[in-house]
Amino acid sequence: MAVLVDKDTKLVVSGITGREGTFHAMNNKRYGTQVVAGVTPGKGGQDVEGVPVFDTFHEAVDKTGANTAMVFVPPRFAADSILEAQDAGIALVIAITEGIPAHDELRVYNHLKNTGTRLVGPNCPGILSPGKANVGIIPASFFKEGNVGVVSRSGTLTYQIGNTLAQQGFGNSSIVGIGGDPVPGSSFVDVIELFEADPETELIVMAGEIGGDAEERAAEYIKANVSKPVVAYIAGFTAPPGKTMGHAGAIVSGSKGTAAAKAETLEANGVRVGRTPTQVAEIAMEILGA
Amino acid sequence: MAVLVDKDTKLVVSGITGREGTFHAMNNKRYGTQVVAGVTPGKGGQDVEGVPVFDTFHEAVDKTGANTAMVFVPPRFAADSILEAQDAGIALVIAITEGIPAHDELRVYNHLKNTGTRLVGPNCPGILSPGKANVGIIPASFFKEGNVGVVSRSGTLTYQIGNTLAQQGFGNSSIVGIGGDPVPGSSFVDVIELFEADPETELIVMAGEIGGDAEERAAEYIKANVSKPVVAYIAGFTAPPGKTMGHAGAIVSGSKGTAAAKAETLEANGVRVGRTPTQVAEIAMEILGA
Amino acid sequence: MDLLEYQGKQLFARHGIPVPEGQPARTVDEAVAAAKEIGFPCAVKAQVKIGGRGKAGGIKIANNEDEAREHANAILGMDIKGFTVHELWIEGASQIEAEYYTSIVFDRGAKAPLFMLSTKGGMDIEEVAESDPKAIASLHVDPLIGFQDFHGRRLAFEAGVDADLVRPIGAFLHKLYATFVAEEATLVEVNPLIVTPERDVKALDAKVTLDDSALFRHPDNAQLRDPSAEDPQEQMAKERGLTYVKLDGDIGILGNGAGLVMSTLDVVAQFGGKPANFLYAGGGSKAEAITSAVEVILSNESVKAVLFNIFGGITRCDEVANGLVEAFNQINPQVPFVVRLDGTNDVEGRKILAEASLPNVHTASTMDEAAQKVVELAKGGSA
Amino acid sequence: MDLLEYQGKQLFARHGIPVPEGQPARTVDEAVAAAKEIGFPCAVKAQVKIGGRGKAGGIKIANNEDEAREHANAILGMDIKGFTVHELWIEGASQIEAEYYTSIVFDRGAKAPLFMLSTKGGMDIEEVAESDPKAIASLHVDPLIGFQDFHGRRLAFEAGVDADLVRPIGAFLHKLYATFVAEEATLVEVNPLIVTPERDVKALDAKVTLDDSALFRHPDNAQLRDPSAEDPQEQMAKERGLTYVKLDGDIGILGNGAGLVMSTLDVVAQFGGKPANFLYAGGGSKAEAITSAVEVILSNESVKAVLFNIFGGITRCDEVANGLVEAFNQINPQVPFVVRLDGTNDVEGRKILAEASLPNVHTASTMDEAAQKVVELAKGGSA
Repeated sequence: MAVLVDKDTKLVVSGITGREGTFHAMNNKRYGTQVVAGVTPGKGGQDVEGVPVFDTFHEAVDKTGANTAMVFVPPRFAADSILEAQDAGIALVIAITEGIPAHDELRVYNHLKNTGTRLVGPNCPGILSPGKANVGIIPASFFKEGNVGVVSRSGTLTYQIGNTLAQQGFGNSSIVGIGGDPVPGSSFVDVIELFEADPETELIVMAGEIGGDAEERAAEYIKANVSKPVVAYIAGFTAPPGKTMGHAGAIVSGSKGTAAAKAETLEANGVRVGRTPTQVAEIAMEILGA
Repeated sequence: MAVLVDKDTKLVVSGITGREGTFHAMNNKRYGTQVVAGVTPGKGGQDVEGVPVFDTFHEAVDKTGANTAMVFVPPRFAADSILEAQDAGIALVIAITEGIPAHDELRVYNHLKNTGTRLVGPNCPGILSPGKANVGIIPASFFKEGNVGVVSRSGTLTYQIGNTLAQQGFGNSSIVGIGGDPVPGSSFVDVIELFEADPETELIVMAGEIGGDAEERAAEYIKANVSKPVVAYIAGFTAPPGKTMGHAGAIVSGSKGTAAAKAETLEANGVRVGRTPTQVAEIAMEILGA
Repeated sequence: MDLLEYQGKQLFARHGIPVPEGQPARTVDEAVAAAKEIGFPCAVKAQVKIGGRGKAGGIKIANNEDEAREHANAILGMDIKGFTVHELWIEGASQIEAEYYTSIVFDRGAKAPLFMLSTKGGMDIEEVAESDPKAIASLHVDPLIGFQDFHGRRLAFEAGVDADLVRPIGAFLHKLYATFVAEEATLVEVNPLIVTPERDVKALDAKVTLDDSALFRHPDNAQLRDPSAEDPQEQMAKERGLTYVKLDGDIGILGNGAGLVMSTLDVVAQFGGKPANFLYAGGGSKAEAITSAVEVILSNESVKAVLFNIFGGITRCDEVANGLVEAFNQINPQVPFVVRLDGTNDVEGRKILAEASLPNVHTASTMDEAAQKVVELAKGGSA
Repeated sequence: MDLLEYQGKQLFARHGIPVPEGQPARTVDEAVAAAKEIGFPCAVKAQVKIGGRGKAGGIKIANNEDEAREHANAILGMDIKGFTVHELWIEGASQIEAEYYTSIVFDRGAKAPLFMLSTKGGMDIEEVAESDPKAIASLHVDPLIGFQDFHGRRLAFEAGVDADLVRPIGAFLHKLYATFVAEEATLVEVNPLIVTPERDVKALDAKVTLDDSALFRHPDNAQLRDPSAEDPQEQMAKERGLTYVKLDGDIGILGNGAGLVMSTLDVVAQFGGKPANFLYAGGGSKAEAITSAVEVILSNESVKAVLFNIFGGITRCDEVANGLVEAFNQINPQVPFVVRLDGTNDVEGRKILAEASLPNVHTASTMDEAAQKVVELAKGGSA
């Protein structure tokens, strides 16, 4: 078991013919992910290293039975591509694209929530279920199968946490990057709910950062609904207030949204918080044993 | 039992301070319906024959626990009023207003279908559950309690059918006017589903008319899902093709949507069709006994 | 409200949809002047709200002033399937490399706009749907999220549009949807949507139906009505807020509510009568609406008897009765009336009628009885 | 991107939101000329992207030309909470009967715009929220259905707006929402929204934040940038597509991804170091971005050591390594570097660095080790 992506994932990649799209789609394919199709309007009929390319998601789904989409197109085309994937009946859309306009994200989120399609991202590194499937840009060779589920707002931080855990001998059920944009398609709560239900996952690690209140919402949810142990990490304890730190998720405004406030809320709800990635691994060791 | 409105209905009337709004709200109240509130922006704090008036639906719901709304405002304000009722948490909105712009109806329908709010109408006569509650403009004195559920696209035709049945001695569980507009909030199928589940209803009468394919959809639904006997009536056997007959529901275009085609589809799906209201009552008598 | 071709094109142009340059004309001289300004060759097109103008000779190409005069002369006043040509549209002749079809209709079943595109344009789309259904690409647009670029691409790819036209066609469809929404149309159809030798796309025809209920928000569109093309009685009825359709028979019918009136027509037919009209007085008919209705019904000289079938809900029977009394005072009808009053305030209504004791007005207590009576009266019998 | 007051007001005016007439001015003479044209009394307002201008003396009323000159002279160049005043906005003085507050913010939690209205405007809204939370009416607008009339009424009634103003305030809010959507703002705030003695409503201030990611769709807005107000290093970084925030310490930091960089800052601090900056090279950093990043980091003279912490996903370590080699060729840095490379193509990246054997560049195999090393190096130790 794992969450969201596994051996049954049949992936269609939007933007597969672009430089980055090709590189990462082929990486995913080499990992063992079933990459069944690509979508690039106007390039239907071509193929990318044997993966057939279609003009529309509808044709790709129709011809290949794709059930999961990875969106790798430039920001101005990304909302349209996600909506197309949903319209074509894709159950899970993983949007890697960074820099999608906030109002596009707002419309996309509010539309998708009324449908059966789940969105992960945008501006996320994707999802890796070690040994089963890798969808996105997570460098999979650093991770192995195991019982720790990781969910994170930040891409590279995800790798760092996962890697630190791996160095302590832990493997992962799945690693889910939810992205740090203003309107993520899936929240900590959504993914923690999946890990709670996943028999393979015995420990949940959530990596948050300053800004917003997603971690606080997760804390309340965990207290009320989660039986498995959860360890949290928050990046940005030393970030100066009032500055935008790189992406939209990382804005500290006033007292709310600081790393200290988030850590406090999490701990008050029974979630242990590591101050560095190394501490997270140490706590994980305490809980699960070496 | 009955469907949609009953003794638990707590009605808030939008447009209660207008001439028609007052007349029919008071009619409903005299019938025994719990008319708990009215909404007219700017007239909050007043009352209509003892029914308190509020500026917003939110306040009306908050102060009175209203669960059902009747919308009686002019067409240009009706969509806004329905959306407000939904936003305030009203579970059932009955829109009497005639002449709401089609694109307004489209937006309202597509929004409400994603919420927990049910819309009946617009351009409908409302719902009467004899002996329990009357919401709308159906002349209730013609009807009594009984076991026939009636659902109809046309207001006055509803009265005619109900009256003809009454003259044969039948009473009604509920009479539901769904309206003949391009985008009705509830369809035949929606209401037939309720009658099927209602223990009091032993026979379902549906009154359709030319135009659209709502009757055809109902026919298929009935065959697949309904165990109770259904008798149908279709108005417009002698209507000339290609003419718009009064309201948007009644357009015959080509062969599709004619009364004959509808009757044929219904009969092919096991639904008996009366050619006149009197025939409908006769068939009902055959089925239920006099 | 159906628009004439040129009204539709002017609407399109406002939303950036490419259409040929043109001018309307109501006289031969206007047509010739327009043709000279536009230049030759130009098309002289009959403006009527019915399809098949081309086959009927309502569209002709003029290569010079004489031909323009000749064609305008021939087409103005022409009868096309019962519609008289009162207006022309003169536009520059287009060079056509391909003819596509596109439309957006209000799909009641799906409760969403249905968008269609076909590369088999220029012909009757119902025939294409019949003979080659795969040639028509179609999809529904969610009205809350609106038209997205992918809708345009999907239609274009599925319809088999040439690769170089996928983008321009997508942009065209996007504007067409924007027009549909902004103008609150219930139908927009472009047939043909042409591709020129320069690979531009253009609307060569325009069929637009606007939602009458929304005209209050579109004062410019509300003025586009074309009263000259309507039946004078239907026009008179419309001006008085009534919905009236003239039929072939001799029994005048008035009811409240479209469904009840249609049912009344069926029941009258069952008893062997022939209705002279469909007349729907609308919700909450007031006394003066009734007076107008009687006037409209009697303006049809074929009418030998009149049936009033009222089942009041929002309509109150006492107001109908007052209206009828008032109508008799004003008009003094010479044909028999049968009146059936049930529903809201029916006791009061019947009382008013009884007290007025109007000449040659009969009452009935059921719809069947009323229908039977009026059929007999129309045949010259006594009810 | 935060707009200056006058830029926000010009945006408002384009959407029909009533604002006082005014003109911007960059010099005292321009200010006086504007004041004369607008007439007296007029307000001379400092244009800075920070609240509390009034209290700081950045807003003054001029009753004549001399006063206008005097005020412009005083305010231009003034420092308001660290922001230098480079521009003024001169507008006709408004008569104020009441001051309201309204704003629309992007509510991440609800994933919908949050609309607020209060009749307690003109003061710090956070204080009102604290002291009298009931004085602020608020609601979320579903972004798919958009702002409806009832939203305006509900806000107005719940905020306790005077009865005669419910409609005009509703219309104002409607236009504000339209602006928020059309311009793709993430914040619009009007404080105060004033009521004049004539019972008109007007935006007396404007605070607008536009979504940088959406500026490609708004070329006019993209030109509103105010580079003069930005830190020169941050400006240099922005021009090169980097996100750079200057901090107080002496350790230059570069990482890929905001989260990892924040974490790096925390770990460096844990080992006793003080970061000199936050620098985020963005997804898929190419070699030339790395060169630029090194340049930006070293332009801060406090930097004594630099930490490169890269965990490649979409970023490829070989490209980072190539960029670093290129940077050393071009810039020849005089401070030590610690480089940690993991992730996509890390083997290739490490190989490139090993082969280049750059002077004073140290490698580390974990983030903790890298942080520890750079802290020692910054303190003058040898790693």
